[in-house]
Amino acid sequence: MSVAVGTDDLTAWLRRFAEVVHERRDELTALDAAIGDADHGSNMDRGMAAVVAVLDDAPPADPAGLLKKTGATLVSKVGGASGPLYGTFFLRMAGAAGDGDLDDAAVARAVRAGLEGVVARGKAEPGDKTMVDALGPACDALDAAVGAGKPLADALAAAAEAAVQGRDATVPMVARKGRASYLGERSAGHMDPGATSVTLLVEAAAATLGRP
Amino acid sequence: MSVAVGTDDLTAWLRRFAEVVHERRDELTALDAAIGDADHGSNMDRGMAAVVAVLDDAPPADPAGLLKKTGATLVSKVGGASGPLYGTFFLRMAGAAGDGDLDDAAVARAVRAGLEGVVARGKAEPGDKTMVDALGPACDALDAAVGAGKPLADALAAAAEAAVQGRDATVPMVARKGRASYLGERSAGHMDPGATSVTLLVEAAAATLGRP
Amino acid sequence: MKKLINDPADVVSDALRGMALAHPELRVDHENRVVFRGDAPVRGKVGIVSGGGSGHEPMHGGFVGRGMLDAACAGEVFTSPVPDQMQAATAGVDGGAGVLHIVKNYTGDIMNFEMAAELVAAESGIEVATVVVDDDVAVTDSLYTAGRRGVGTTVLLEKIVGAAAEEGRPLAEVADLAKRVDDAGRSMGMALTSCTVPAAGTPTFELADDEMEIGIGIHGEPGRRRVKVAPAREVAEMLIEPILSDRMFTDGVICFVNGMGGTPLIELYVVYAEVAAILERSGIRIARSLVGPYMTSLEMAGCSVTLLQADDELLRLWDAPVVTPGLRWGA
Amino acid sequence: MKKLINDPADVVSDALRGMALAHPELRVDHENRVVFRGDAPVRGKVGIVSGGGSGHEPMHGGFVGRGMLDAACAGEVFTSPVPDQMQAATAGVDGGAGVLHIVKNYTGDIMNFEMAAELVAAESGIEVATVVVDDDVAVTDSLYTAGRRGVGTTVLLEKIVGAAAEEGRPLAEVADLAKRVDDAGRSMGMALTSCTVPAAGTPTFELADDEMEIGIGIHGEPGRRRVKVAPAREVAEMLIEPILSDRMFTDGVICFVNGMGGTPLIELYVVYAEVAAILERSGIRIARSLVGPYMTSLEMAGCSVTLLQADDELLRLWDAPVVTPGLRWGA
Ligand SMILES: Nc1ncnc2c1ncn2[C@@H]1O[C@H](COP(=O)(O)OP(=O)(O)O)[C@@H](O)[C@H]1O
Ligand SMILES: Nc1ncnc2c1ncn2[C@@H]1O[C@H](COP(=O)(O)OP(=O)(O)O)[C@@H](O)[C@H]1O
Ligand SMILES: [Mg+2]
Ligand SMILES: [Mg+2]
Ligand SMILES: [Mg+2]
Ligand SMILES: [Mg+2]
Repeated sequence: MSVAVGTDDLTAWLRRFAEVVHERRDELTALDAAIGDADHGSNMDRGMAAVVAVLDDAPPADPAGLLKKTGATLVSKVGGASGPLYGTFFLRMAGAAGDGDLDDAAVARAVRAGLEGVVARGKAEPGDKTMVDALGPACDALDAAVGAGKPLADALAAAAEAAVQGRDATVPMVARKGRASYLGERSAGHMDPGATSVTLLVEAAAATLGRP
Repeated sequence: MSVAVGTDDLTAWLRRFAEVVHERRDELTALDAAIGDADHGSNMDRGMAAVVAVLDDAPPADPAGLLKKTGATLVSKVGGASGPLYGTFFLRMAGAAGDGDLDDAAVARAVRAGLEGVVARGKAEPGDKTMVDALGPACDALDAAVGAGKPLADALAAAAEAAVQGRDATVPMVARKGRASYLGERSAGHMDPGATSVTLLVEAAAATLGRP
Repeated sequence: MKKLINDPADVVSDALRGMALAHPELRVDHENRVVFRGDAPVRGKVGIVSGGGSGHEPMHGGFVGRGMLDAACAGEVFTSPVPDQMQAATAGVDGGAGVLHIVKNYTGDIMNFEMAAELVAAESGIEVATVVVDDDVAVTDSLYTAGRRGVGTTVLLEKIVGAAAEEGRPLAEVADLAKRVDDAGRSMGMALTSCTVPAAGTPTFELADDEMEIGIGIHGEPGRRRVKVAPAREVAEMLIEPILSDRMFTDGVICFVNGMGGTPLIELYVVYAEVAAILERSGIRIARSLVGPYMTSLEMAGCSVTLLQADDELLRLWDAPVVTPGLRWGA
Repeated sequence: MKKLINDPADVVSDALRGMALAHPELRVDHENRVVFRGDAPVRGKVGIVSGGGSGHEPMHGGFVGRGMLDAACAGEVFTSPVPDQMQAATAGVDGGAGVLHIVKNYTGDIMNFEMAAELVAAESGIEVATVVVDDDVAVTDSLYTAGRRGVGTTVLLEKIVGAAAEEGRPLAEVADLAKRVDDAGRSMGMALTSCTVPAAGTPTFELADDEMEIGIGIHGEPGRRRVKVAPAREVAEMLIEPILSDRMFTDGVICFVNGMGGTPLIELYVVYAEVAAILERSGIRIARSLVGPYMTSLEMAGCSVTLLQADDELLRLWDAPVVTPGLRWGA
């Protein structure tokens, strides 16, 4: 029995993600300081604050519109690597969302499209120590669970679990994409900031979507 | 009974001063850091090292020539406030030294001429928190003791004693000349670097001149 | 954090206000954070657009003006600008001859400029070419990574390519020249201290009093290795050696000693003297030089060295008049 | 101490070597540590000589060239040069029309330039005039003290007076103009950090992480008071207020925001925006501006603000061509 995901659900998800990003902003920035340029927390916080402003002031009425506006806002407000990547994620989700509310399979399809957008844009492969290392496993887990007929809430919980594992697996990796790659071997031993923030995104989904 | 001061004596004095300045270079610089620009120790050390090089390589044969060369070397090598002031001190001593060795009265006259040169060049008055506050009292004590017929060694000891007191008296003063004057009231509570180095000069004289 | 700023969130817009006031010959679009030549678009001239994160001043806004850039997009500190900015810049400088985007090789810059170019292509008829600058020999060049960072060569490239555009050359030629300059330039940098990103509030990395980072970029990112501090003579060796190992340099180079923001000019001249001595020993003649803080990393103390293999054409373009806040000569 | 230098004792000569190599259009007398215009002496032109301690780069050596200084004498770091240097400089720039000495009001500089002038008078027929710059409102002006320090106005004065000399004006006029510029200029500075004199090896003063010094000079000397760090907006107020209380400024000033060496340009623009806002509120129009690290105090972080009351003549001279490593326009 599938619970349809509508604008209110997506709004709750995005607000929740914005809150968590704001709370953990310094932590994300500190992770980026270790192997990057110390701005991932402020980048994501600035972007999600802008998304929340849209939700407050002029929320699009349908899921696809909401996802599209979210993506466009992130592209316009974040910059850096995370802006185009997160922006593309939501824009591609929007493109795959179709009209009206999303059933479980549609959610999984949209997330998969988002991931493909991130990969197309950033050309990262698994193991490159990027957000793909958390988002990829999350997406696989979501597909598997939804395909097995699990309720969306459970499927997203599995996805969040997979994201956490994928994020943790970035620690020993030597970065091959993004700013951390300039460090070479010195990038090993640190958790990737983008994998960390994207895990927060999946966890926020698990906490807000698919609950009747 | 007056012991004549000759080139060897003056050489010993200058070498001794150079040694002490080198040893206490950091201390002089630290005093200057508190109320000036942290270079008095290196200025004096650079200058006296150049004087010692002259003494090593091409020492003038007579006292007046030696004093003149010392003054000219300091003027050419030190810069800042201390270069012209110390340089003028020795140049004026040279001018007052006459020909040949100096008897006690001639020593006192030469030092007085040196002091007057410093005052003419720097226009500092007693109480302005400068080297004059140590050199002035030293000169007065020297004159008095020599006038009273004391042996030069004792007279210079008295001069050194007066220099120490004059130097210590600069601590509470508010600077009215030199770089420390820019600090206004904040200059009080610190010993003047130039008064400190000039005290070392007088002490070096007491340790080297007038000893048979 | 000790900085002459107001709210850390306003640093970029406050600085752009200051730039606009100090340089009335430029036009600043505060909404899009784009610095334009006052007379942009110049009809018939290829428009040169650059941009990147802020915190590298005078780069890029300070290089806008006759003979160099037509527009520069200012991102947040150390964060690539967003596609809207490049779109606005591109539209604002197009004089009918197309626009060259100068992009430093950072994932963020690449992707944002790429999206902007896609948008421009979709929404206007403006022809856009792109050059990616990737000259940092501290970073291993590999197909399987993000490749080399764009650093010091960017400044030289913007000057040279700007001069070519000013001569009225067509976009394809200007773009080819840009690639040629990128190919001819190599850089290597080091830091004595970290910098502090205003929004972060604490130094990006910590360095002991007797340590320095070799192989840093311009974003406060840690370098390739940490070593004991050494005299300028040895630092110059550490920077030049990997440059000379990476590319053949022959007679006549442009030698650029760049300050990272917190290092005063007196030290940059000391480094330049050592660099020049090494090049002299290596039989490489310096045809032109540039010494100063042109591509900074906030208040980081340190320097970088860039060598650009020149030829008569590049030198002629280097010497051509340039009138910008950051580089100015010949007019 | 972290600096890009070799032996601290060699900083000045090493930097002069670098300058000479980077600026072949200048002639550096390494023995006397004098930077000359390549074409000095210029026949019939008043020679303009300045100088002072090193550690303030680009001042003064970086201001040598057409339209500004004919020669600059470099002392040890923060130590006035010695009379021999000014003598050599004076002899080297005399084109028969006499020489102006530009001296900042520090006891050491005053005395050394004075001795040099005495020696020149005694040993040659060169006519020498002297202007003393004393524009620092942080210091109380009194007959019974050493008076005010010479700071930011020096840069503006050297530019303006250099332009007048370039026009072929006679020594007396050039000297009068110099005094007029000094009268018209006022400055005030602040520091976020101390600097470290290379030969001393430790910071001249210590400042807590939340403190700044207001009313500093350019030699790392402590300022007039220590206060809590504040936003750029308030810092600008603290610097401008004493300037405006000290002199009437009316329509049309040259506004100079100077960096102390360790403060990057992005922050100087932030300060400039605030300074400009205050002047706007005070009804004082900025006719020209200069923003950058032109008179530094080694690697000190901080800034100073200088206002110079301009008029048509001063503006014309300010705008006149200048070709030096540090300031360059119009040619
Ligand atoms: N090519 C890429 N593909 C996927 N993710 C990437 C790529 N490059 C960087 N990232 C992600 O972006 C994160 C950094 O984002 P952020 O700090 O906001 O941007 P920037 O690196 O431009 O400063 C990295 O931790 C990484 O997860
Ligand atoms: N006008 C003056 N008359 C006498 N002594 C002075 C005068 N000005 C400065 N001094 C002395 O010079 C000392 C500083 O010398 P130094 O640090 O070498 O030069 P500078 O002040 O140029 O850095 C002061 O401590 C003071 O004793
Ligand atoms: Mg980052
Ligand atoms: Mg001193
Ligand atoms: Mg970034
Ligand atoms: Mg000094």
